[in-house]
Amino acid sequence: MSDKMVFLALQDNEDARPIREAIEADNPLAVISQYPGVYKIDAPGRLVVNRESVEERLGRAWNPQDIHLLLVSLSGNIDETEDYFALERT
Amino acid sequence: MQVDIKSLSIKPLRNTFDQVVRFTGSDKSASRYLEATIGVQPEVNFHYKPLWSKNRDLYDKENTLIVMSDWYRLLDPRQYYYGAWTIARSKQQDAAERNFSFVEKRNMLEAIPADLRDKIITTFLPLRHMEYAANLNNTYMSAYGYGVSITQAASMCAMDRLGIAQYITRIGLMLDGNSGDTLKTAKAAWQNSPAWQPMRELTENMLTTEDWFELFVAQNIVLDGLVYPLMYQSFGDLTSASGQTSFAMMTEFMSEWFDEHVRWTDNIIKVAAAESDSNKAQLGKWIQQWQPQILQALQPVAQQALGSAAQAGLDAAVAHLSARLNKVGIN
Amino acid sequence: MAVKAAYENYSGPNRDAVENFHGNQLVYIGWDEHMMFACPGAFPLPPQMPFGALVKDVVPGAFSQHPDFANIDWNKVEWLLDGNAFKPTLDKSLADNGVNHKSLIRMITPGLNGINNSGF
Amino acid sequence: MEQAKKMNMKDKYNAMTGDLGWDFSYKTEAEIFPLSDFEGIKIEDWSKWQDPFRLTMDAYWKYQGEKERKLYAVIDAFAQNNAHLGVTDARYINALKIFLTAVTPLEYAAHRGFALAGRALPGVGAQVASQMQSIDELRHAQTQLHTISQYNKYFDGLHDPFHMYDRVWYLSVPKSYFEDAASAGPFEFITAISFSFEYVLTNLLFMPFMSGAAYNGDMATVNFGFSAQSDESRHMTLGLEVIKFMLEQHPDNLPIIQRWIDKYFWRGYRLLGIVGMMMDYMLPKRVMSWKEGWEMYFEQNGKMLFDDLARYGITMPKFWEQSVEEKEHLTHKLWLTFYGYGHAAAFHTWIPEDSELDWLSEKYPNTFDKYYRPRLVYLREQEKAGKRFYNPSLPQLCQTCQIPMVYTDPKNPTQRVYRESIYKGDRFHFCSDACKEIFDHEPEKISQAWLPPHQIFQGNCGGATIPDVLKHYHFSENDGGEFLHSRDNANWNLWKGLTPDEEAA
Repeated sequence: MSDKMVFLALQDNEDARPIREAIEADNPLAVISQYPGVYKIDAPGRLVVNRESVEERLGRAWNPQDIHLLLVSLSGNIDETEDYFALERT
Repeated sequence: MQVDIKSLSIKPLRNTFDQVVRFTGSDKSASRYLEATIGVQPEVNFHYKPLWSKNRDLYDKENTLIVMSDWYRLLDPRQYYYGAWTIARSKQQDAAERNFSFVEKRNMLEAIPADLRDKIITTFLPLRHMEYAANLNNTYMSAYGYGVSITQAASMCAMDRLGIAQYITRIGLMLDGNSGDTLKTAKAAWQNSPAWQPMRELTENMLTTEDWFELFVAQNIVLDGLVYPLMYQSFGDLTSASGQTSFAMMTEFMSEWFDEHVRWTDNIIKVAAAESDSNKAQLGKWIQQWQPQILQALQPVAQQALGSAAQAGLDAAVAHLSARLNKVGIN
Repeated sequence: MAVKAAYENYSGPNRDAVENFHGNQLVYIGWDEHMMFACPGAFPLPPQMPFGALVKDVVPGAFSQHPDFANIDWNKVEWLLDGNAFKPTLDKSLADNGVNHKSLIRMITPGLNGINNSGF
Repeated sequence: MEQAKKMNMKDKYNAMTGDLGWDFSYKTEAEIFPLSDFEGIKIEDWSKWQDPFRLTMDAYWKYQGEKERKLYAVIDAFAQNNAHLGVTDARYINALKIFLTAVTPLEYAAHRGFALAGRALPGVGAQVASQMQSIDELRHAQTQLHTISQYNKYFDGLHDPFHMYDRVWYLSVPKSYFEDAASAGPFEFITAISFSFEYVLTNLLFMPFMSGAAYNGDMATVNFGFSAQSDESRHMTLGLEVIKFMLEQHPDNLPIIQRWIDKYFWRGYRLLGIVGMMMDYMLPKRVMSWKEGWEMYFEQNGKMLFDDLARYGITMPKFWEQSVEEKEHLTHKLWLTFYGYGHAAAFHTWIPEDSELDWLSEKYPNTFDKYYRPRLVYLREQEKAGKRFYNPSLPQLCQTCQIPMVYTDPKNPTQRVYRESIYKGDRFHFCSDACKEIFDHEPEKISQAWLPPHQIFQGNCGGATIPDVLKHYHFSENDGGEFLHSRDNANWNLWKGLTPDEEAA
């Protein structure tokens, strides 16, 4: 496991809830810190947001590009497909 | 929020920003458009001479021969600031999306006869390259122009042109089932076919035009003013006449866009021409310089697109442009 | 190393040339260990001004708010000119004292090191 | 018609961008993109450009339209509800004054700078990314204006931001920083702004500041801040892509890029000191200290980024250690500087309350009680005695960063750092080795700086007296000075039904 960290910061609102839950489920090593209005998710090596996992929680279709509506900041190299949005640092 | 508001005592100290007051002459509450636009660009006290221009400042009125006492007067009648623009476009893209998926779900493109399909590929799809050049040209106006009124609108226009190039690309991808073959054929036509070479030469020349206002006239007034009526009107009519509504549906965005584009561009030259006789003469000179060249370069394209109706199509386009120019007092 | 520009011989205006100051030159004056004055002050002064006039007429306007100022023993003040120790001749001009355009004069007052010796 | 197959995102995006270009033959590439090679950056193959985000315009409009609708709904609600009264207290507004006069014009400058880059760079992918950033930056300038418009109606110091930006002494810090980048070539500009500023530094501008706005009840600012940040994430990835792309294209590019990174890291850091001052001194409720922010976003995260780039030979920006050494002094020094020049600023300054001094002691255990608390307490007593301190002289500025020469040696915090260079017979002064090195590398350029105190003395700023100059700046008598005696404070107390005693309670 990489000791290099990536992070994703998302707005803290209702739209972000299923994404946050999907991230928690799919990235067991992720650590979530809460700040006013925003939460920051740090993870070693890779952090992924899977379309399927979000859709399961959202109950409808979700496009990984929809994350643009909630992004506050990030760090890492982006790997983006139709099925997931990931940050990597290896 | 628990606030004990002494509401009677809460009077505004002022209603808008001073730069807007200086422009409108009154401290009335101002529109979002004006607050977003007026006086926002730096004007004086530039620290360093640009490495990219020997004679000009970072923002420089002398980047064009046109002279305005107040560049902010080149207002956009659509009153587009970023939010208004992007919300308008998001609605239009929503409609376009529905049109594209309507055409796709009903396999409407399969019904297009082979000869028309070929025409779309070799005479319509190459427009994506021209739109890309229009994107660069408007970006140039945004970069070297003066005053937010016109430069922000040029910036939005640049992005609109990219969007249009992408819609045209999508039409190609729908025609070829995402193989990209139509785009290759169209690009080869643009790059090599005799019918497109005069236009490609003109496009490349235009990309080296230095005066940004001249470029505005050449691209946004004359070239667009002839190409859109020719390709979206006359060629569009031709596709509809053959019973195909899909082309009109997939180009609805562009047709609507052009009507709006005309409103913006015509106001710009109207205000610039009304400013002084020398502006008016300069605008006229540029139009006289560009219009014949553009018309000539369009001839073989019109021929290919419209066949025997080519001259009528070109005449109609010229009439459309002339009527606009007459209306704003430039002829 | 020369700046690389899109054209030959890049150069720009010399905005702070001494000619632009209407017969004055710029002089910066700072007081060490007195950070109440966060940085040295800038002053346009005639090069012919005697150094003594600078001490008498300019320095108090800049620093007299500080309680240490009244206690300065002007005979003990140590001066730095452009980073070097220097003994000004009070009746000679700034120019003759070697104070040039954009020179920095620093004043050190031994024994006076700010409020409660804090350097402030 | 063939059966439609699925096209992968990358190919599809290439058809939508890169493939729009063609091989020029009537004009040369050098004629169409004349600014692409003078900086010495060698690009062999633009098709190797990797788009960091693959947003086509239709998707862009869709997302941005949705964001704008939400944003303006909040701005409308904010105005309708007099929500400017919901902030923690009127001192907070002063952070917005700095934001509107120093940051909003930079957003606009970025808009134009990226238009230049979006026309100058020969690769379509890089053009499109730059152009998208250009129009995003216009968005940021305008949403900030629209949000702060409401505050402008009720508070001083916000009424003429762009006139001030072009003239006011401390605003030459952001202005010159940005103009340095924008007057350079397209590769330097994009390295400066997309990478050094956006990627390495702006987390510090937006994360703690916007969280701070939320914490201080300013929902409108939070709203534009976070909404802008969603664009910023795209911009940051553009910055990283540009750097990697240039480094992969040719080994000769490395030393050029490293120097730009060094230069703009330092200039950006100097500029961000003002944000640090806002975090530590201007937010009535504080989220994190400058020091904590610098540790989290630069020392940890920034370091990881540079570790990533080590494979290309890139190292941490030169003089980064200096920024770490200064972190416990920086904001205190700047606040005391602005406090002293408060009569010539368009925002108010004040001495923090005791509880705030305690917070600063806790956050800066090595320096605050030792150096800075006594100064603040002394100044507070002076103010109470009717002797509010103002520095009567115009400040000596650093030629490069244009901040007054206030920085001290961290090892000897009562000793200022003085550096100088002689160029063409004239003397130039610097606050640090880094600022001197930037100058020494391109003295032809940095020597041109329009330094406001010097311009005042040359007679270019309305007159010789401070009132003349403030008039030239369009400052009203209510814009600057001590907060306690300000119209903002008086109005706030009136609106909120607070007497000064209640407020203190």
